[in-house]
Amino acid sequence: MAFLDVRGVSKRFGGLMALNNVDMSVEKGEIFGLMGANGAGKTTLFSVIAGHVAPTTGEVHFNGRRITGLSPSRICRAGICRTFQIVRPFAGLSVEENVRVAAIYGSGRGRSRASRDTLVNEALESVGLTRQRAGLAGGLTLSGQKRLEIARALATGADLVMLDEVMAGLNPTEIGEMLETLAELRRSRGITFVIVEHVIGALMTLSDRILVLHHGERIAFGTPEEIGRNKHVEEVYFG
Amino acid sequence: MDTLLSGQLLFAALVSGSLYALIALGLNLVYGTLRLLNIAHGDLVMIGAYTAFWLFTLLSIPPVVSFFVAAALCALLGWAVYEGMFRRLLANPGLAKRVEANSLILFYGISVILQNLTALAFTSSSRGYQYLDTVITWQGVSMTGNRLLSLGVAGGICIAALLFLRFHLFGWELRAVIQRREAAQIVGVNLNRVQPIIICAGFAIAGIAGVLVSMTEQITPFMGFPFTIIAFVVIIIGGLGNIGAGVLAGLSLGLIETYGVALTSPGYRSILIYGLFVAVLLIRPEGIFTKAVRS
Amino acid sequence: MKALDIIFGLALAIGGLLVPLSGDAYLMGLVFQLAMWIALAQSWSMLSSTTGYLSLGHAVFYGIGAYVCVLLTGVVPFGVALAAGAAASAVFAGLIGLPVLRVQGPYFVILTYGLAELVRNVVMRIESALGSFGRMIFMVPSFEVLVWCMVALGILATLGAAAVRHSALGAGLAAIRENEVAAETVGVPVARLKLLAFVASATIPGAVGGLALLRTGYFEPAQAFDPVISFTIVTMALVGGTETVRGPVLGALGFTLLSEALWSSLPQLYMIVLGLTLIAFILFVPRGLSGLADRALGRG
Amino acid sequence: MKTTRRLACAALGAAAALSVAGAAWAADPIRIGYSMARTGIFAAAAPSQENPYELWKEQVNAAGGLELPGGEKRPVEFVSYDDQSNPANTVRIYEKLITQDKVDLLAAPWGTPMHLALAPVLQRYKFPMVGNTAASVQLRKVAPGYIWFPTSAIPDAMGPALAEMMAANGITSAAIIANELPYAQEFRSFLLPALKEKGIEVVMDESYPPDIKDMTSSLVQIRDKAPDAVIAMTYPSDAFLFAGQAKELGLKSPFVLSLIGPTIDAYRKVFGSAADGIIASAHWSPEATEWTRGKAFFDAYVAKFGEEPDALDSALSYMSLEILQQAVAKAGLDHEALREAIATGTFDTINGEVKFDGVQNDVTPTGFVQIQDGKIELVWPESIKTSDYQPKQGW
Repeated sequence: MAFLDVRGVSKRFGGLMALNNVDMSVEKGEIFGLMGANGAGKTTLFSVIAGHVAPTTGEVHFNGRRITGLSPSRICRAGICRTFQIVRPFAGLSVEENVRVAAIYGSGRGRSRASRDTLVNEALESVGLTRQRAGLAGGLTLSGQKRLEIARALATGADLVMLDEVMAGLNPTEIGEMLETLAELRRSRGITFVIVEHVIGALMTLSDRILVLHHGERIAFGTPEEIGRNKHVEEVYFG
Repeated sequence: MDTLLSGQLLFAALVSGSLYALIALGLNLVYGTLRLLNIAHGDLVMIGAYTAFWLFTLLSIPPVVSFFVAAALCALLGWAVYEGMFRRLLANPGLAKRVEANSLILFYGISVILQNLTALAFTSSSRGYQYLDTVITWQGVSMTGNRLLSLGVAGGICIAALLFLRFHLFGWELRAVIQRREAAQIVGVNLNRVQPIIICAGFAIAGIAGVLVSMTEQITPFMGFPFTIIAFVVIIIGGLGNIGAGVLAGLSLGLIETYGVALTSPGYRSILIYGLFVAVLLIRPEGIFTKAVRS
Repeated sequence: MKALDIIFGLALAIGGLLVPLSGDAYLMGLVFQLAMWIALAQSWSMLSSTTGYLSLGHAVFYGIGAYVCVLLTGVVPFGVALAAGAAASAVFAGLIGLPVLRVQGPYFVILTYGLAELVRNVVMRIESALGSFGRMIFMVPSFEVLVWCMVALGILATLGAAAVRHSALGAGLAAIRENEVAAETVGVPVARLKLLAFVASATIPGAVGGLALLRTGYFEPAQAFDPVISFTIVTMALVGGTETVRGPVLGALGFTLLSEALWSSLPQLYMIVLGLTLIAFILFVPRGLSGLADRALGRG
Repeated sequence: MKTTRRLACAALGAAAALSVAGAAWAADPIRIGYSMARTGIFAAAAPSQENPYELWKEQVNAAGGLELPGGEKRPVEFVSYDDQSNPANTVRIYEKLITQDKVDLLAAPWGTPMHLALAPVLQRYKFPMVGNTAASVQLRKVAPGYIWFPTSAIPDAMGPALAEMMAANGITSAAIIANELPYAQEFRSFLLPALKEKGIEVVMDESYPPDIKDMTSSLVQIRDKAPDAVIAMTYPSDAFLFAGQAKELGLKSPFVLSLIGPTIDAYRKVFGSAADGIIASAHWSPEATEWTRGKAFFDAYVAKFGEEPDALDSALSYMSLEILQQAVAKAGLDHEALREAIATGTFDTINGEVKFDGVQNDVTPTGFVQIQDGKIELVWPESIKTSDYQPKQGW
C-alpha cells in the first residue's frame, strides 16, 4: 500500500460532483503534483484528505491507517498537514507564536520543550522567516504569509505536507527560492509533498509525478514528461 | 379546544406578533447594515412611550400624532449616536474588527444612560394614560381600540418596509449592503449615506413601537429591556440581518407564544420562548426562515 | 512589567486576606465585592479573552452554583456546599459545551444570553413547583470567612487565568481565536480545547455565586440569575483589557472603585457617569486599563 | 503652594457656609440612612417609598425638626444610596451607613429580599430599623431583635382573610392566575386550602412567568367558565396586562382581585372607570376618617407630588417613619433604648394604632381595598372598612 492512498473518493455538493471516483497514490518521499483548471476539484481533494470535508464515498489511507472521517486535527497529528490557497495566518499572534502552536499541537506534540524549539527554529529558518519571527503575522507581506503557512505545516512535524498554490502571487525570484526550499526539505528531512500549483513551470520542475484532474475526474497521471506529452491534458488544460 | 379555534386568540396573537415584528424590524435593520448589536433598542421603545405619554398628558396630543414626534426624536438620537460614536468606530479598522463586541458594550452604556437620564428627569414612577380603550366586538371577537390601532400601525409599517425594500431603489441598495457589504461598496453604494439613514430608520421604528406600547402598558424608565430581548429572539429566529424573514418570525413568535400557552400553560411561556431561541441558535443559527446557502 | 504585575498582584492578594482581621465591615464589604468581580471577570477571560467567544451568559454559572450551594447549605459542611456549587456549574458547562461552542460570533453572544435566561426561567418554574417562595439561608459562616473564601477565589481565578494563558492550552486557544480552521489544521483539537476553556471558565463562578448568596442570606432565582451580572462581567473585562491577565483585575478594580466613589459623591448621576465612562473607554482606550498602564509605564 | 492657598480658601468658605447653616439650625442634623432600588428591576417601585420619606422629612423639618426626649428638636437629613435592586448591595450600603457614615438612624430599603438580607446586619451591629415594604411568610422566620415589619399583608394571613371575605359575599367559585414570583406564589399556597375550607370551588389554577406578554388564552377560559371570582395574583407590570385584557374580553365575574398594582396611581389613570370594582391587597385607605393622620398624609402627598400615594407601599413607608419618630421622641438616639421603645411601644400612625409582637405588627388587621369611583376604599375587614364591598359592574 502506498504512503498516502486515496481510493474511489467522490464528493457531491448538492447537484455538483466536485470529485468523481478519484484514486491517487503518493509514495513516501516524493513530490506529487496535482494539476487542473479552476474548479477541477484539487482543493476539494485536499480538503477531503485533510479532513475538512467528508467524502460522499471512498476512503483515504495514510501510512497504512484509514483516516477517512477523522477530524483535521487528528489527521494533522497522524502526520498530514496542509496549507491554504487563501492564507489563514493567526494574524494577531507573532510569527513565532504561529509556528509554535503548530509545534505544540502537531504530530510533534509530546516532545520536550527543547526539541520543540528546534522544530520551530528549523521551520522558520527553512522558509526564511527567522528575522521576522517577533513581528505580528498580520503584518507580513502576502509572500511572507504564504511562507508562514509552510513553516506552520512543517512545524507540526508532518511527514506529508500538502501545499495549495503557495507560489501564486510570488515573483519569479521568490518562486525560485521556494523551489529550492522545497527540494531541500525533501532532501534533508524526507518530507513528502503534494502540490497544487497554477505555476505550471514550477510544478513540472518540482514534481516526480503528476495527477491531472478535470471536472472532478482523473484524466491523466504520470511523470512531468508524460503529462507534457499527453494530448488529452493539452486539450482540456491549454484549450 | 374551542378557545384554540376562536378568533379571539388569533387576534391576540396578531397583536403581539405584529408588535414583535415591528420592534425586531428596527433592530434587524441596524444589525443587518451596520453589524451593531443594539441592546439599547428597547430603551428607544421606552423613549417613544414617554414621548406619547407626555404629549398626551400635557398637551392632549393623541398617539396618532405622537408617532411622528417619537419617530423624529428617536431618529435624531440615532443620528447623534452614529455621528458621535459609530462613524468613528466603523472607520477605525482596529475597533471595527471587534465591532460586535464593541457595539454591545457601547450600546450597554447608551442603555444605562438613557434609562437613568429618564429616571432622573421623570422619576421612575410608573406612568400611563387612557386612550382609545373602547372595546369593539366583531364576529364574537372583542378588540380594544388601542390594540386594534397597534395591530394596524405595526402591520402597516412592516408591510410598507418590505415593499420599500423590494421596490424602491434605496431599498435595493440597502439589501445589497446587508447581503454583500464589500461588494455593495464596489458597485457604488455609498455606505456613508446608507448607514446613517438606516440607523435613524431603525431607531425611529423603535420609537413608533414605543408609542404603541404606551397605550396598553405601564411606562417606566426601565421598561425597555424585555423588548430588546424579544427583538433579539425574533431576529434570531428569522435570521440575523434578514429583514423579510424577521417580520415573518415576529408574527410567528406571536402565534407560537399565544397558541403555545393555550396548548400547555402560561407557566411555560418563557421556557417555550427561550427554549425555541436556544434551539434555533444551536440547530440553525442562520434562522429558520432563511434558505440555507452553501458556500 | 512582569515583576511589577506580580508585586501588584501579591500586594492585592495579601491586602485582601488581611482585611478581615481589621474587623472593618465596610472595608470587608468592599474587598468581598472586589474579589468577587475579579474572580468572575478573570474566569470569563479564560474563555472569552482567550478564544474570542464572548459569553454574555456567565450569570448562568453564578446562578447554578448559588442554587446548588443554597440547597446544600445546612445539609453538608459549608466547604462541601461551595465545592458542589462549583462542580455543578462545571458539569453544566461540560454538558452544554459541545453544541453551544459550535455557534460562533454574534450568535454565540446571543446564545449564551438566551441560555442564561432559559435556565433562570426553568429554575423559577422548579422553585414554584417545589412550593418554595424564596429561600432564607441559615447557618451561614461568619462574614470574615466568606471574605477569605472570596479573596481566595479571586486569587485562584487569577492564577488559573495566568496558567491558561501561559500554557500550551493558552497557545491553542489563541490560535482558535485567530483562525479556527487553521488551528484545526495544525493539530489543535479545537472542540476539546474550547470545551476545556468553557468548563474552566464556568467553575469558579459557581463557587462565587454560592458565596455571594450566602452573604445576602436570601435566595430568589430572579436575582441569582440576574442578567446584569453577565453584563457587568463583560464590561469589566473589556474595560480592563483582554490582552493580559492583569486586564480583568484592573477592570474590576477600576469599576468597583469608580462606582464606589461616584456612589456617594453623585448619587443621582453615578449610573450615567458610569455609562459615559464605558463609552469613552471603548472609543478612546481600546486596549483597556491594562493598555493604559503599559503606556503610563512607558511601554506598549 | 498655590493649590494649598486655594484649598485653604475653599475650606474657609465651606466653614463659613456651615456656620451660616449652623445659625439657621439650632442643632446638628440627625442623619438617617437608607438604600433605595433606584435602578434595576425594582426601580419602578422606588418612588412609592422614597416620596413618603421625602414628604416626612419636609414635614418634620418644617415643624422644627425631629423631637428628642426633653423636647429638643434637631433637623433631619437623609444619607441614601442606590442599591441597584441587588440585595448584596443593600447589605454593603447598610454596613457603610452604620460603620462609615455613622448615621444616627436607619430607614428601610425597598423589598422583601433586601429586608431579609438586612436582618442579620442589624442584629450584628445592634442597630434598630423599622422595616416597611417587605411582605412574606419568610419574615416570620426572622429572629426578633432589631427589625420590625408593620405590614399585615402577609400571605398566611391574607389567604384565610380573602377566603372569608369571599364567603361572606356569597362567592362559590373562583379562578386563580398567579405570577411565579414568590409573593404571589406564597399567597396562592395559602389561599388554596382556605378556599377549600370555605367550600369555594377553584375552577382554574394557573401560574405565569413575570415577563408574560399576553393572557388571552387564560382569560378566555375564565370568561367561559364564568366563576364568581377572578383572583389574579399580579405584580404591577402584569396587573396592567391583566386589567387591559380582562376589559377587552369583558370578564363578567363580579369579584375581581388583582394583588399588587391597582393601588398605583398610574393604574387608575390608565383604566379610568374600568378599574372600578377591582379589589387589591392593602390595609390603608385615605378614606378612613378615624385615622385622622391618614387623610392629612394623603393631602400633603398629593399636593407635593401631584399623584396619589400607593395605598400599600407608600402608606407603609410613611408609617415606618412615624413609628421611628415617635420612638425617638421617647427614647432618643441610643440604639438599645430605641430598640426597647420600638419593641414595646404603641404608635399612632396613618394606619391607626400599631404595636409590635416580635417582628410583626399585631394590631393592624389584614385588609383588602376596592377601587370605587376612582377612590381606594377599605372593604375588608369589618373593623376598619370605609365602604361596603360592591360587585364589579362590568368594565
